Amino acid sequence: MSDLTQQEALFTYTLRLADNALILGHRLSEWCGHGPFLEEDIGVINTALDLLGRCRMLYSYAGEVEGKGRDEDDLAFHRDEREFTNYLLMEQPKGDFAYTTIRQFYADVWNLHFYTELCNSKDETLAAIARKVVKECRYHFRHNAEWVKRLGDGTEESHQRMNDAIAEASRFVNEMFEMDEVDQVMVDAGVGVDLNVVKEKWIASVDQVFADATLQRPEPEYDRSGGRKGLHTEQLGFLLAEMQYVQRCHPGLQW
Amino acid sequence: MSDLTQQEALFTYTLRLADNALILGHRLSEWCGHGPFLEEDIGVINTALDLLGRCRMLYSYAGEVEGKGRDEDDLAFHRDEREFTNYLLMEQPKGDFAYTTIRQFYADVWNLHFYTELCNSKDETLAAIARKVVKECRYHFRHNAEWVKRLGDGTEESHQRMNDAIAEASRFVNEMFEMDEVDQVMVDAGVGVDLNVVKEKWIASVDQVFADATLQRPEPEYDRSGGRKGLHTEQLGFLLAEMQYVQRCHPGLQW
Amino acid sequence: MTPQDQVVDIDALEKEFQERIDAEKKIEPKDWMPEAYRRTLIRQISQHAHSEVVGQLPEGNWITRAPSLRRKAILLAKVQDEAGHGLYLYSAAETLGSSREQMIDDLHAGKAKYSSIFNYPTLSWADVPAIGWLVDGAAIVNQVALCRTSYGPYSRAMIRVCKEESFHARQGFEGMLALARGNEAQKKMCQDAINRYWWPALMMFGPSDAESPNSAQSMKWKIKRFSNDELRQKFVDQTVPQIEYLGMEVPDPDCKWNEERGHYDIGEMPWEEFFAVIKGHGPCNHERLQARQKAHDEGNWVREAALAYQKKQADKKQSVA
Amino acid sequence: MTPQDQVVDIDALEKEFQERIDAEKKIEPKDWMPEAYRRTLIRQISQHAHSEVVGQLPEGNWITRAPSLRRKAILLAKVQDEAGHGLYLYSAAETLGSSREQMIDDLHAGKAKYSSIFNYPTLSWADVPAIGWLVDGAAIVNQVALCRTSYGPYSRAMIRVCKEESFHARQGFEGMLALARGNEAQKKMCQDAINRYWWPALMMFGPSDAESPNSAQSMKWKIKRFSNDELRQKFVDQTVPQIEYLGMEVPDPDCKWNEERGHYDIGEMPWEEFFAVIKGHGPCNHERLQARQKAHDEGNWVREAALAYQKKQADKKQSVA
Repeated sequence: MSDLTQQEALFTYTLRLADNALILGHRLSEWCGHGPFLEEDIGVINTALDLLGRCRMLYSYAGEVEGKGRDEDDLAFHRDEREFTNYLLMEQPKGDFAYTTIRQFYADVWNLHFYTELCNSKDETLAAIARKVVKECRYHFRHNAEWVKRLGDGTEESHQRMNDAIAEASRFVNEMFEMDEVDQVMVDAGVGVDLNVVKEKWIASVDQVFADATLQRPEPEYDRSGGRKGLHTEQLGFLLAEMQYVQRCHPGLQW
Repeated sequence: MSDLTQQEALFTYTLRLADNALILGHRLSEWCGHGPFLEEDIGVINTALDLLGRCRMLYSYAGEVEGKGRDEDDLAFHRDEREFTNYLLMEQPKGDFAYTTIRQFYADVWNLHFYTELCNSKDETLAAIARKVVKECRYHFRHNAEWVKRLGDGTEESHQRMNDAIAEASRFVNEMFEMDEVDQVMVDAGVGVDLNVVKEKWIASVDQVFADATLQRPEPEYDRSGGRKGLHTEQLGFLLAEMQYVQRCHPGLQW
Repeated sequence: MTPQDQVVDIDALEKEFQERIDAEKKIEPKDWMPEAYRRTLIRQISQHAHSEVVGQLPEGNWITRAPSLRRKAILLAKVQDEAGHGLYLYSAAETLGSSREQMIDDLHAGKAKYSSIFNYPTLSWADVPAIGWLVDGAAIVNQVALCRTSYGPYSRAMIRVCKEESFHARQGFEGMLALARGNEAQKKMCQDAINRYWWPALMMFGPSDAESPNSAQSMKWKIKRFSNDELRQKFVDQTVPQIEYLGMEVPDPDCKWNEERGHYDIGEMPWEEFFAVIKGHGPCNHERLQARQKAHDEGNWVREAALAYQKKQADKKQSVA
Repeated sequence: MTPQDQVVDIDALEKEFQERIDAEKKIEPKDWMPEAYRRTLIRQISQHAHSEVVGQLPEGNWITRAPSLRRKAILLAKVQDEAGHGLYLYSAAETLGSSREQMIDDLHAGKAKYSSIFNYPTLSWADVPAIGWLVDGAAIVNQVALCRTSYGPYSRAMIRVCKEESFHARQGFEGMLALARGNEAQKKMCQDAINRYWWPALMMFGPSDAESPNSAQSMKWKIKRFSNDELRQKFVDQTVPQIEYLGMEVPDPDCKWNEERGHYDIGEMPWEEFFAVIKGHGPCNHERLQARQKAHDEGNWVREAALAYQKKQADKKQSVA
């Protein structure tokens, strides 16, 4: 028997999804105005906007579930590094465009399969959010799969950069499929998603796109993990310092 | 007649010196653990420590002059971008080791001549601080002048990098010799330093070292300025977000 | 055809061209047009496109630091719109025979200009709504006039741009209002942003009519439809009451309502600064071009890869066919 | 000299060598020493040097974010000391015929190890004083023993290092005390740092004696003077009361005073994690080596320039002479 109440589990479950969207969107938004060309500047912002919209819905719902009166901004700007629960992959620096592409693709595939499953959640709100989100996910997946192919099967340089990016990102992959108590409680309640299912589909989708892209998915030599327990890489602290600075300087105001 | 009281002028005068030391020291400290070799890691930290010590003396004194009970940490961590008065050169990103060397050298030469003059200040505290500081300045100047020569007259690559660094830094030079009302009030009171004197000596010292280093000091095509009015480059905001984050999250505590 | 014939032909064409313009008919890409008209338009449209692209940078500087998720979303969407404007303005310029690559190279080489306003740094959050309100506001005043410009593709681009810019300006004002109704720190931030962006915004309309040499021909061609000073006055007249509504001060002691003229008078503009910024000596000229150049250079391999892939795909299709 | 003579000679030398060691006399660089002794020492000293250098990174991570100027100065000075320790440990290893360049290459190639503790990330300010107190504290327990190690230069380096490390440990404890006496957020930060650094600090003493194969020879050579478990016990015994003094909890429910043994008992250590980190699979192994490699690579041109300049200067002197 778990000590977690269903309410606590639902709060944490929703918060984690929100954190992933916020932090990934933040890293993506760092490209804004600095992309390789104008169309992709727009494309990147588009995805960043979707992620931002997603985290706002999820934070609002998490705050509601928690019932302590915290709103989206309280949850985004007034929690510290040890309280953030995003996967480590999301917080890594944007790197070059190859790294951004691979990271985003990995996340897109995860999101696509995860939110597809979540559409069946017994939690009406999560299911409704998932139904909205899954449409974006399909678009993001298609958009980024094209980029993976272009860069993987483009020039020698782009192929090499993609391989380097894959090598750099792969140790963060398996964390995305770890099931813990929160997941289990949510799965048992018919609210959450079995990440083993997501993993199988993730591997199949990635391998399919990688085949077209002349890329290989490595089995990582070892895995990094801990994001869900707030055990982050040293990157997150700097991200939060920047992201939260204005709010922290002027707490409790309307903007 | 100036509207500035002597006390206000002295506060601002001291604060500016402190801000320069803090921000330059901050940029230098970013090298800590990442320098080109161990001896210079130690060398860089050494200068950063001197600058930090210097800003602490100056902030404490500024707080005392102001008389509103602000201590060194209030002044360092609880003022925003528009209130910081450092020269723009100090806040520029550290760049490569050539840029760091040139920036530091420019600042060292300024500091050497400025604090030499300030030893004669009629303000006892400033004069005492200056007498302590000027010893460090002599050491920093010698240390960095050697680096300017090594890199300027080293390899083709190092020479090129030094030239690039000089080109990049030169538009921030003349700001360091601008005299405004505060300077004038302080000079008139026998407290402050005539920056025209510092400028002459600065040019002579830089030209001498540059001659040995096979480098040329360009007359900048145009000058950037505004730091003293809090009109900074966009770099400072990010620096402050990082530097002040913990204090801003937890204001008013002992550490 | 002898040179004499050519001259005659061109005179006729120019006459016909001017008649179309006088009749408020649009010139379209395939229509004949004088070379100077084409060149002037390419310069003006590409300059406008560059302004949108470089204009992403000052506001973009605050995306990662926006103080609330809502403001972050508004800001991101706005910067995205700017990129979009850049895109269709480049396309409009391309209909005149210029290439985007060439225009971008000219920008990076310092040959092409962009709006000087983007050479000012954004130093606090308040600069973001201030830019939305003042800079987009000033742009609209310019661009509303350009919606009726004689060149079809430009005119249509402007209509679309204007709609979005109005939205930005309203959002900017709403953001300023939130600050103006906030605490002391927010009010101070708000006033400070107005102080710093007021004159640069007024200078967006260009030099005073007396010093604006190219205007007459542009007016005749209906590339330009109002004089710099007329547009500036329009902007001042609409903006001063807004500043008052915010409870903020116009940073110009000489700015007052002139009953007789039915307009606000303003003080002497800091022209020296204006020309310095134009010449590339503004606070951020160096940084803005550096940022764009860096993005472009670091994007080289990406663009090359995309082209290589496209070619491979095309080759594959061909070999199948 | 026949091979037979050599064997006899080496036997004699080894005997004499061991007698010197047994008599607590120091071995100096020019003394004869067994090749295995030399290799073991080079490995141990360079590993120690690397630990100081890599050890700059986790704490260095907070220099730009230290919460007060005083703490920033203490931290900077501490990290500087670590660089200094690295420097004289590399020098001590060089007296054994190794070169700093070779040692650094081995580090970057993953051939040489450094203390696993530096493969944990610093996630809050509290980690800084926690490292000073726990990590330097554990290091001292190790190093105090090494002050009497048989190799002269290493012993003398250790004496100097120990003095500075004690100072760091005291400052670290004082930093923890400030947090422990602070507000709720600070207390939480303090406990969290203890929770995360407790086991890694205990694991700094290496595997348990049963699993420590090289120890016997090292003990005989007096390179090592106490067993891993003895040293670990010493650290636990001195640290648990300090944790209690802070009003914090030892993150080990099995940790209690054993009246009979006169020592604290501890629970089962997370050895699996320990060996994973040793194998390079700790949280930050990748990042630490990457950071060092990057610093080294980006410093190439600087080191080259310094050498070129030095050579030019020497040539000048020569041509004058």
